[in-house]
Amino acid sequence: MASTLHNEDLVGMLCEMIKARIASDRLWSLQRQGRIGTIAPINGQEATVVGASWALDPDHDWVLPQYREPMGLGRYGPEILHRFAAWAIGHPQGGHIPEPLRVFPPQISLATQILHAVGLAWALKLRKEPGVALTFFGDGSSSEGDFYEAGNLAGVLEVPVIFLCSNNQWAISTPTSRQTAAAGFAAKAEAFGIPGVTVDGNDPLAVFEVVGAARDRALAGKGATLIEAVNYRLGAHTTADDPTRYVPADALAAAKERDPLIVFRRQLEDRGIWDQAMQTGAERAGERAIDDAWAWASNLPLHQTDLFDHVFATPTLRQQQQRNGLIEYLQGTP
Amino acid sequence: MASTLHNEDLVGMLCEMIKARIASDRLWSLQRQGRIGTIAPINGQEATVVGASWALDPDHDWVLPQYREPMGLGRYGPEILHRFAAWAIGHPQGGHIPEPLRVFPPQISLATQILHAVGLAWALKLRKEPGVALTFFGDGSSSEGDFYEAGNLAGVLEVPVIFLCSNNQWAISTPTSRQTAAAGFAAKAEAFGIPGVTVDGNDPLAVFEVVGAARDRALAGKGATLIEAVNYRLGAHTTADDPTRYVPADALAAAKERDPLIVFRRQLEDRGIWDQAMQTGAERAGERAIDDAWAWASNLPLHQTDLFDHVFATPTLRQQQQRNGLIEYLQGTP
Amino acid sequence: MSDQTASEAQTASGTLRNEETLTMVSAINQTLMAEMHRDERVMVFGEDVALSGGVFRATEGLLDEFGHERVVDMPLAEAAILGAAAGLAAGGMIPVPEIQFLGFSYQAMHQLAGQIARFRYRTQGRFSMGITIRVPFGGGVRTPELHSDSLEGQLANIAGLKIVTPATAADAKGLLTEAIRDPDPVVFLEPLRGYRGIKGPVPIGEHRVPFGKARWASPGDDVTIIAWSYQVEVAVRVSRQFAEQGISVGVLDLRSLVPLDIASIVAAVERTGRVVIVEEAVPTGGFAAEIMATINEHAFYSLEAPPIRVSGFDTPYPVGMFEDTYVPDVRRIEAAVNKLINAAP
Amino acid sequence: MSDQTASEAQTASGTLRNEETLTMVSAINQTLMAEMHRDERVMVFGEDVALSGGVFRATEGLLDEFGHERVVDMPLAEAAILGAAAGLAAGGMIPVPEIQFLGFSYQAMHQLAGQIARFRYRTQGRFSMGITIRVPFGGGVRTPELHSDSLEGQLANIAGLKIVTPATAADAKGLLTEAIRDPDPVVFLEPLRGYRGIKGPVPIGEHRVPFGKARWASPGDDVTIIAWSYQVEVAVRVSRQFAEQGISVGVLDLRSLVPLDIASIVAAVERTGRVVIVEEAVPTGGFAAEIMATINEHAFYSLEAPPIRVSGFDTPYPVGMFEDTYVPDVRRIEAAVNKLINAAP
Ligand SMILES: Cc1ncc(C[n+]2csc(CCOP(=O)(O)OP(=O)(O)O)c2C)c(N)n1
Ligand SMILES: Cc1ncc(C[n+]2csc(CCOP(=O)(O)OP(=O)(O)O)c2C)c(N)n1
Ligand SMILES: [Mg+2]
Ligand SMILES: [Mg+2]
Repeated sequence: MASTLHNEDLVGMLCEMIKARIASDRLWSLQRQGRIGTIAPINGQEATVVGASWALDPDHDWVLPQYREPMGLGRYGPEILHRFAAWAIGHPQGGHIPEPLRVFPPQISLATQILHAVGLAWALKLRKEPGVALTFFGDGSSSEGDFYEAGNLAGVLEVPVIFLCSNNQWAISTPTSRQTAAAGFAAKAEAFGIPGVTVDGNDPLAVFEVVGAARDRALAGKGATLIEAVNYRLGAHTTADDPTRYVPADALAAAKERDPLIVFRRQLEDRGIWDQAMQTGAERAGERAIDDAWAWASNLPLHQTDLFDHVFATPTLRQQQQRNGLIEYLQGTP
Repeated sequence: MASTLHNEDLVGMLCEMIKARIASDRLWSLQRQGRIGTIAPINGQEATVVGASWALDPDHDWVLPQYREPMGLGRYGPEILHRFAAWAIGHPQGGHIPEPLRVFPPQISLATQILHAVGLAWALKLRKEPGVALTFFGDGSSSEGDFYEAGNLAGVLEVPVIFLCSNNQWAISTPTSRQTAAAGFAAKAEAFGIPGVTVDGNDPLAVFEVVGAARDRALAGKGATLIEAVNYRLGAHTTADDPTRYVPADALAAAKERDPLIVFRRQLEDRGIWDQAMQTGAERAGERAIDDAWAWASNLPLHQTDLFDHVFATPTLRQQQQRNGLIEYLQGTP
Repeated sequence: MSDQTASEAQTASGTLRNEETLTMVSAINQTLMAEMHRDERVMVFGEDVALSGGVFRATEGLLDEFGHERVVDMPLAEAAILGAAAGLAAGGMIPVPEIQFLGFSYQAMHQLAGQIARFRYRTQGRFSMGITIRVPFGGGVRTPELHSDSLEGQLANIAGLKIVTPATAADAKGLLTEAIRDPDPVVFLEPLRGYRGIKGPVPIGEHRVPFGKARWASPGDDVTIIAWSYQVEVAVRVSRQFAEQGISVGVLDLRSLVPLDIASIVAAVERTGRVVIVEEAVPTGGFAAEIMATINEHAFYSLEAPPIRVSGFDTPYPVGMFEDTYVPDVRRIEAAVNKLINAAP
Repeated sequence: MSDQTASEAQTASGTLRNEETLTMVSAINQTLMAEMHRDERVMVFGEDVALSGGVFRATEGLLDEFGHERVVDMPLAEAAILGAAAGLAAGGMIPVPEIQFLGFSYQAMHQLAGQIARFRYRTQGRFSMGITIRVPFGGGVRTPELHSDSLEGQLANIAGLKIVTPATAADAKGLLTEAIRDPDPVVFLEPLRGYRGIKGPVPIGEHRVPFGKARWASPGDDVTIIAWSYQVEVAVRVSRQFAEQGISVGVLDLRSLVPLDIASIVAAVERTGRVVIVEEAVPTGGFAAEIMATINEHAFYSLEAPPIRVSGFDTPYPVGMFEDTYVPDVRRIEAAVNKLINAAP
């Protein structure tokens, strides 16, 4: 419950939100410099991600993100951002989030991870582990069959899973009005026989509260909850996108007024627990976090022959032959 | 509206229901004699299918069935049963329902036809044709992603489609309680922003009424409706199934009390528009219909080389070569 | 043939034990039973696997033995079955899901090919997918559409999946045991026709057959037939008929397509120089083409004539009345063997 | 190369017309425009095709020209896109859906392989599926996962689909026109790298290129490289390099995989006896294996050395830092050509 949040939590949340934004902006520039591949900024969704993560227990609860959220999962440790930077570079270690971190790598094949979350929550239930699985997905992803199959299955199995639809109003260029005619995304919970809740995704405290309640419910053995967190994508879909082609300027301007980083900062300032010095400090910390992540990721060693690792626990003979061929080729003696 | 039904409609409906049951039972015996392949009886779902078909206009409205309903679509002409018999035999012509009949062949890959219905309804809308597409599917099939994707798409596109979930309580051996935790299948309409209606699927007049209303709505440009018709599978899932392993005897006995053929007959007798002579006549007509269908289907010519027909409008060279090889093989000169 | 299998089969202890005669479906059922007893993380789920014991009775009795937690009837959604399996595996379980028929694996292909096959690779070993997906496939029993399709060629092109195709009851046991214990995803293909149509001696007690080791279902020096799953049975019949004419036709049962026993294929080509490959699938892009490519790459100069594939045709799997024409049979395989025998070296 | 293409291209009228220089993506865009003008039943839909004009701008301007009824942004659901396409086709429309990247066709495989590919066959001609599914695929542009996968081997094993793979801007126009007018389903594969990376002269006005007729992207007598889509471009570079050494390497661009131009493949083998096949896919079960099988079946005795396939590897399509190693390049193809040249006949 939000009432259990202390001032240091609020400060911590804003710090994480700032860190996420800075990481996102930095990766954007790195892409523009041609140093990393396509990247999807988190801008506008920080409150949703950070608020949700604050309601989770990293020692027991799992997070299955789509592709933006890893930047906001600092609560699970700095390693998450390290790995995300490596992922952005296109290094294979970017997908390896080491034990015991309970975070899945970014998911590109939309909505597939929602089913993984149900399976994982099922495993938690069977193994009587005291945790939940929370999965993030976008408004667009909610149109995939996997979302519905997952919701329906979770309803039947009563597993400790939280479905968090981060409704940023857009799926690339497709607005929510073309995505569904339902009365909001939380209304889809009716199809699964689970509770559906809508929350202001720009308010980390509100998100914290509904995710916390969903978690309590899940841990009490009462099953799944679908949460729609309403926010707004403040940037482009990805570095490959030009949103000026389709995002109405006035809608964007209005959304910027509600930028969670501004609104939440003001809130903390009003409470007297945030000031310019803290802002500067948080920004510096954010810069350091992405600096560290970038340094770590860009210094990772790589051998092209690692290309064959981890397809199977033990490579097949054919893979070994291909690997040998590659070694010859790399040595220039094919 | 039901009020527009005349006595001859009621009599016609019961005749069709009886015909469907007789056809189903006959195909069952033919399978038992080893003369046809696996068959899924319609027993218990006649009122749902016949009631729905009575609300449709065969000259304009389309039906996309699952695999049981073709036996109950006599309103679309005797040809449907002819083709269905050929389908049961395993003759390729069983899948060809000729123009201008607006009926699709049986669908085996569950729930896929629900999306076809949306596409077809979309075409009707674009072409400004005054018809609707009605698709049948089972309670089990409602768990497939395709059902949800179809419902959601229909909601967005506002196309003239009717989703008719024939809830016979079982998907092979899986009861509806393991299929969904939703408050009934009609409740799933919430996820699509379309109306959802539950109706007694044992009562052809009630089904007629809700399908008629959905059709009116669709023709008025107001889009899709999801209907759950509650009935009970009175027989086995298919000829390959042994329901005594899982259907509780008391539930089945109770369902037999509500057998639509008995209940509706009683209703018409009470109204004084049905008697034993009519019953006997209807049964004879039913026997004749399936006799005719069987005779037609079992006399269809077949050449093994037809195996290659209709994969493409024009066969590829490779298919031609394979066909030539087959001719040689069949002539014993490979 | 089956005797030979059982005695050749490798067991964990290396000793030979008593055998019993079982149908393939019983061998599968017993193996599931044994593996679920051995390791409580093993769970079975799918459409109609619990209450009714599976549409082919392969999972019969499991519910009574292990209860509703480990033997689960799922909602009718193949992507949910495999997507949940991925999550369960990540969560430390050993899922043995069933897809009711291989044609319906298409509904879950994004989870199978896009997720399960790539999870270990994507996470560089963090999450391995020790999932065994049991699926009936193959023709000959007059099923409705999409129940008989042989899609192994498509599956084999998905890197990260092992494709296992038992042809005997003993191998069904030995390979299924291996599959369940394998840390990686295995698509375990069970021939519809074989469930009750294949019967033979099966070792009692633990029995493992490693992947990637083909089996000589019948030795031979003149021509080799390479086959898998039910078609091994058909090929052996062909071999027997040629034996009566004094022609020695070997039958190599691949047992697994991925990993592939390249060495045995090469040995077969070196021994006979003439090869027929049998598959029930659409030939274009099917797995027989891969065998041909493998032969070209590894044993080209030992070929005395071009290999011949005997396949289905380039049409969808047809309706019942065409089935006997579509699925390779003794006569079509015989014709191919004869053609090779008559080919100039 | 492109000059040659355009002048070789077959047009409906058989005459040669003026050309303009276009990127492949512009050629595709123009063709969609022209076909939608020609026949008002043609409609374009998919994810982000309308308002934004497609993530590669292939459908740019169509919304303005034809309006929201015929150019439609769909909810994010691939099975819905293809399932609706099947219904639209049955209802008399000519759907040209887009799947945003080939890796996401897995989400719709049950509609593609199980439905669209079989509808005409299932209904024995009642409902034909004149659907053109446009899909970007192939590597080289550092995309996230599942955006670059080459799945043509899997698709080719699905009977009932035509698989079309243009390698030039002119062919993109000619083959896309043909695809839209074809009464059967066509998977039209567009190389990511080629959208802007391939540029060349394109005939102005109606331009059709029939399926199943391969194109000599470069003639040659010593070795033949068989390729499709973007790899034709790479192969032509290889050919040029060998030309400088006086070695004549032909490049056969298949243009369509189904139907396959068997005659041109046979002619190539007869001419050179030595063949390299290039694909970006996982080799096991890939389409190069099918070409090898086809050569074995139709031109075995003309082979002077075993054909070589240059492919990706038996791993999932990898992350960016491995990409240049994974995707065949000039050097790997060169090595294969050299190996063949040095092989004893
Ligand atoms: C299955 C699948 N289909 C299509 C895509 C291409 N794609 C990438 S992001 C995206 C839009 C996602 O929208 P949403 O779920 O709302 O997430 P957001 O990007 O807004 O956070 C699309 C269509 C994909 N990655 N996966
Ligand atoms: C996609 C798919 N998955 C599985 C099957 C196998 N199967 C055939 S019928 C059936 C149950 C269908 O139940 P329901 O939709 O309720 O229809 P009913 O048979 O009760 O009329 C199943 C699982 C199938 N045909 N298609
Ligand atoms: Mg979004
Ligand atoms: Mg049912």
